[in-house]
Amino acid sequence: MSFDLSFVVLQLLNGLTNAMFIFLIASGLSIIFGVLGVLNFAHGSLYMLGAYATYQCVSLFVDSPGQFWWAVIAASVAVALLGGIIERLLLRRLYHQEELNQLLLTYALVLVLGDLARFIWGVDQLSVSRPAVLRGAVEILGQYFPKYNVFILFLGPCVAFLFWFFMLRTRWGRMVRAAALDRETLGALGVNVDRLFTVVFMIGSWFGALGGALVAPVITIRPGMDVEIIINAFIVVVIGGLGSFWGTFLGALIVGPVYALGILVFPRLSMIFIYVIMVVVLMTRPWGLLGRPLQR
Amino acid sequence: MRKLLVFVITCMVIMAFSLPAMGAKKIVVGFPMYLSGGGAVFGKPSAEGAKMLVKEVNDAGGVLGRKIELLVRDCKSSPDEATRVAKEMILKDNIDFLVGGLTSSQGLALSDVSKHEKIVYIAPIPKVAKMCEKPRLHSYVFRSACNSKTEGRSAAVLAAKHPWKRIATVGPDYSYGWSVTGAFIPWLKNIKPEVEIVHQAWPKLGESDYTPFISVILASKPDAVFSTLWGGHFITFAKQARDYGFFEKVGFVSAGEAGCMEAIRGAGDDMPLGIISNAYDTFWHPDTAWHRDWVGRVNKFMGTKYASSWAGTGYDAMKFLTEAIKKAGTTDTDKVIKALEGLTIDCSVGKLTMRAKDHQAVRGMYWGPVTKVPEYPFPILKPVRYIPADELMD
Amino acid sequence: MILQVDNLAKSFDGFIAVAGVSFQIEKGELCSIIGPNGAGKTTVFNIITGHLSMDKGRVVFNGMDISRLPAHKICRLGLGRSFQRINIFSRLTVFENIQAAVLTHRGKSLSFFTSVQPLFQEETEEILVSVGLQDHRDAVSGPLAYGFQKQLELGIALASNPKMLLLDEPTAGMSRQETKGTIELIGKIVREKGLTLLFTEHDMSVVFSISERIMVLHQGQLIASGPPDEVRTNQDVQKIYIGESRCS
Amino acid sequence: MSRQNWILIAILVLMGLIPVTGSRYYVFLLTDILIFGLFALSLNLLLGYTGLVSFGHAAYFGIGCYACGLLIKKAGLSFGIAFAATGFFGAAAALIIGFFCVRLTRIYFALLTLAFSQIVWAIVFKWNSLTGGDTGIYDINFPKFLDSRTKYFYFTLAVVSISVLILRKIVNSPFGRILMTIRDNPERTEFIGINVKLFQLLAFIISGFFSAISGGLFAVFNHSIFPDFCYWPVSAEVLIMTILGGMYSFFGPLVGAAVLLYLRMEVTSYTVYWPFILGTILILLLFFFPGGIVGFIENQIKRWRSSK
Repeated sequence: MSFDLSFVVLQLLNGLTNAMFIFLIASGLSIIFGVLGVLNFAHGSLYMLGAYATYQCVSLFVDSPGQFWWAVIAASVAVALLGGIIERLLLRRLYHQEELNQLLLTYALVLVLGDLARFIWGVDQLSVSRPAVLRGAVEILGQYFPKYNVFILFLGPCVAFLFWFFMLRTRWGRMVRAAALDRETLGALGVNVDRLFTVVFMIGSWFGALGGALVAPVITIRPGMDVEIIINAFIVVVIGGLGSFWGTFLGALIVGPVYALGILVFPRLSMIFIYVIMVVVLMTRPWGLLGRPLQR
Repeated sequence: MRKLLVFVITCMVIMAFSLPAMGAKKIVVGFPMYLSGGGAVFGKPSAEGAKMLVKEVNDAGGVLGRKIELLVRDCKSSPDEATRVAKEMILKDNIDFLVGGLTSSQGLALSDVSKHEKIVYIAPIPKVAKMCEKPRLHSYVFRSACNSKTEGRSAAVLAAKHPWKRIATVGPDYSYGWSVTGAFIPWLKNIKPEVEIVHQAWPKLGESDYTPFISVILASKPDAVFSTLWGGHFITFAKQARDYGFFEKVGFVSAGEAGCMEAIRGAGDDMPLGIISNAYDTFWHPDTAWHRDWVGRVNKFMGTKYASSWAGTGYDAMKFLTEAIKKAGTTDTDKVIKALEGLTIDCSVGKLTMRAKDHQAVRGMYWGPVTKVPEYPFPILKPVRYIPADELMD
Repeated sequence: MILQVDNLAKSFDGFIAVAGVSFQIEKGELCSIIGPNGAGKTTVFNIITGHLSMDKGRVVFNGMDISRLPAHKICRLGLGRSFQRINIFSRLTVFENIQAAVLTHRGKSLSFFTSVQPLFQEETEEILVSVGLQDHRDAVSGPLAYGFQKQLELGIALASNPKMLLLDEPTAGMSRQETKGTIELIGKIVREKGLTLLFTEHDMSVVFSISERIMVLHQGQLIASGPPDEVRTNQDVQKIYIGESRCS
Repeated sequence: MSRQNWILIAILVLMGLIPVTGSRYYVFLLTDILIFGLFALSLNLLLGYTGLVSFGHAAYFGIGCYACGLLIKKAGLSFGIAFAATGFFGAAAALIIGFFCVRLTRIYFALLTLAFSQIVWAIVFKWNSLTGGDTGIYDINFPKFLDSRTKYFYFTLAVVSISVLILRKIVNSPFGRILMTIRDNPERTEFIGINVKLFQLLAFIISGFFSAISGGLFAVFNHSIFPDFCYWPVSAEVLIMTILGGMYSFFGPLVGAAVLLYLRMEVTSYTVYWPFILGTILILLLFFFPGGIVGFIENQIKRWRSSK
């Protein structure tokens, strides 16, 4: 098969679209790790719940204009609230314990939330339709490219910049950044660290759920999608640097296209490439491409 | 260290209490099935079908005067889970027969278990042909499902009727995908030697992002694509492919029951119309008395409006088993095996015969293009026809 | 001469922690390094013991260049150290803490199938007695009182039978009374075993009572070195300390 | 001989008598427990004794499975030779992977072990011609001299007992003691003259060796092997076994494996919501019984003794 330019460009765009999905999901993981120091296995579950909740909301808002958009907002906010509850009731009690216990708690949540979703929504595959404006495709270099993907390609960077702006310019953002740098000082400065942590966990959950909500129209919603995504999210976060927001963006930009273009060259090895990148990054720069080395 | 002793004693006491009750007169059938995860949409109705048969048989007084007890267990998507669950049921629940499994890998795994445990196993859904071929074939394994060979060949027969020359394939990268595609290609080339396979895409089973594969397939400029993506995997693929103009650009023949009611309804608005696909059962066809009766019974048992196209898989496998026990007049494994060989039953697709030589039911499938119709709120296969397997088996 | 440090330099992300420090210590000497917080004392210790790599410079211990050696090799050459923060094996008993160090020193750490229990009982007991922990032999060290833990640290350092001890704030966090006792203990052990001692300390009365020589570190540089009386009257030193106390 | 050893021998004899009850189920369950118990114990050499959280131990179990399975099925070796070689494959893999992993600490160590195990899984999953991909390797029969489940149970009991004996020797040796100092304080251990990374690597190799042994036992016990045995949820499961039993007591992981496997066997008969129950157990464990089952019992006994 000959690879002409327009095709490679299309494939790159496919990879980038996927990158933006993974970025949305993984950024939440990264923010939570950066501030709370918890590697959240349950992030995949929040993503899955985001997708399920979107399905639920779409069927609730049926026939209202812009139902999809309202559903996305409602679903992601609902899951963010759930995240807040989880942080308050469970995670909070383990901050002073070993990392292993936090890791295991979030894994326990994977098991519990996965079964809850199965209990509520059953095992059928559920489907959410794309909003009418984003159906169909645009033509790029003579190839069709879905409008919805174009939308995601724009949305990803927009969300990234908005969040960055929020971090840079608002009081909350400054506190979050300070908390990522030095927890103790922040407490000494009179910031309510407990509340800050809850809010950060909610923001992280919101990102995960938003990823799930936005991906709902292009996949089938089903049990098991939580476990499928989480390792990919880990990979992206590790490559970019645990806790580094722009690192996550960069990590996604690497993983998405590498996978998409890898399929062209070594169709069956594409998956292995991604793990190898993760291993190489961890071996040479464990703190990731854009992360900072952990201070003792 | 006294605690260890305490622990051991406690364990023994608990174990003693949970000893399975011995000497039950029931005939116990183990039914491991894919009930959580992407394949559950097929696994659940299949298990319901099995339950339905058990109810019918038990209401009529059971077999040989004994009631049948069906143990349905979730074995998720993986063959190792199926192996584990099946062994547990054999050893702990003392099941007499084993029916179940959904994916082809699970079928092979359960077949292996049945061989080692010397227990009759009937595969209701797993299709991989080599399960009933040498060297894998052994006396304990039977299949009431159709197999990957007949499925691939049926697709080839249908594909050959179209003026397609350049064919691409896409299928999950595991035994089912390989074996159906492996049956499709030579059969099609046999009918139409000028056909050229331009690309083969093998996404992993459960892939969530098919877009890179979709573009590669399109770039190979095929006239048509043959797919073995099943269940939710097909739906995901279809959703993502649609906006690339995929289904307008190329013809599409899909094995893997993309045309079953469950898959079509699961895909919702994203179901591509006009693609040729298959299903185990179609509640609107054939419109004959016995089929109407069958559909009515399924709807009544499952409380549904549109009868599942998968209930038949579990039902038929169980029917083979119960009829064989009746014929053998005993539950003795060797005698039931003898009874199963060459047995013909009345079931969801009319008459079905279990071949003696390879323990494979001669089962065809319903095929047709996915078409929107005014009668139902979702598309169906129309015109649909049953492609019998008789001539495609060997 | 047992330790020679030449022109040691180290910076972190552009912040210069140590800027060309050189000194020598004779065998059997009791020396201390003092200086305000952030002067680079701990960094110097960490570099000498191989815990940190240096940007520039050279460290010679007992006639051997140890500049690039990893920490565990330096330790085996006979340079023991303690830490400012408590640094013990908190899930093990006091006895086990010290025994681990003893058996490492005796080259037994890589035996897989002998029982560890009966090994080096006497040697370990001896050290327990010398640091005054014989009554807490079988207590788990994590929950022990702070003062005992500090003593244990000293014991671990002694268990490797070092030629020279580097103690980083051995009395940090102790009361006046405890401090006095600890310092007397250290002095006694060092003299009995004929060790060389280099330590840092915040309590000036301790420093001046025990040290034979005092070095003053300020902003990564050595600004004075000499016997206590000489250092006490040094103009620069006074400026630093008085200046500092004025600020705080 | 100490009282503890007498009790252990008594338990061993009791286990040896299980087949006499004639229950195929208990023989099966106990074999399963012994195999996973050994797997959990070997993980705990890293977790509870060296303080290294390996989140990719499924790799060594899986390598054991596939080494044993492939040597028998593809290379046509006899069971004895294949099984004997199994452990060395695990140890070799652990040597290579561990060499890189011990350079990292804490969460990064966990992530790197996870990444490596995913590579092992991906290779096993994708190398169809050798491993059969998703379909796995089938029909690994009991060897001639162990041609029944009961005989294989005794073989497993013997192998696991010997392995446990060796592991127990190791943790009670000077080497084991040094591992504990590394667990408590790697920095300080460096300053008593220990090459910490070397010791961590040795622990990693020993752990990989015994994990592979348990994998080899499992391959033949199960008659078939699948790529999922190298997949990360298996790593999580064996971690849960270890924590459930208690990572700070030698036999804790074995107890954890027994309880988890037995519960799973019972619970899955009644409900499909086993993950929910396991998750709940894990949460309760983390909040109320941080020392695991054995840790909890030990504490109770201590309290009971001191109150007397």
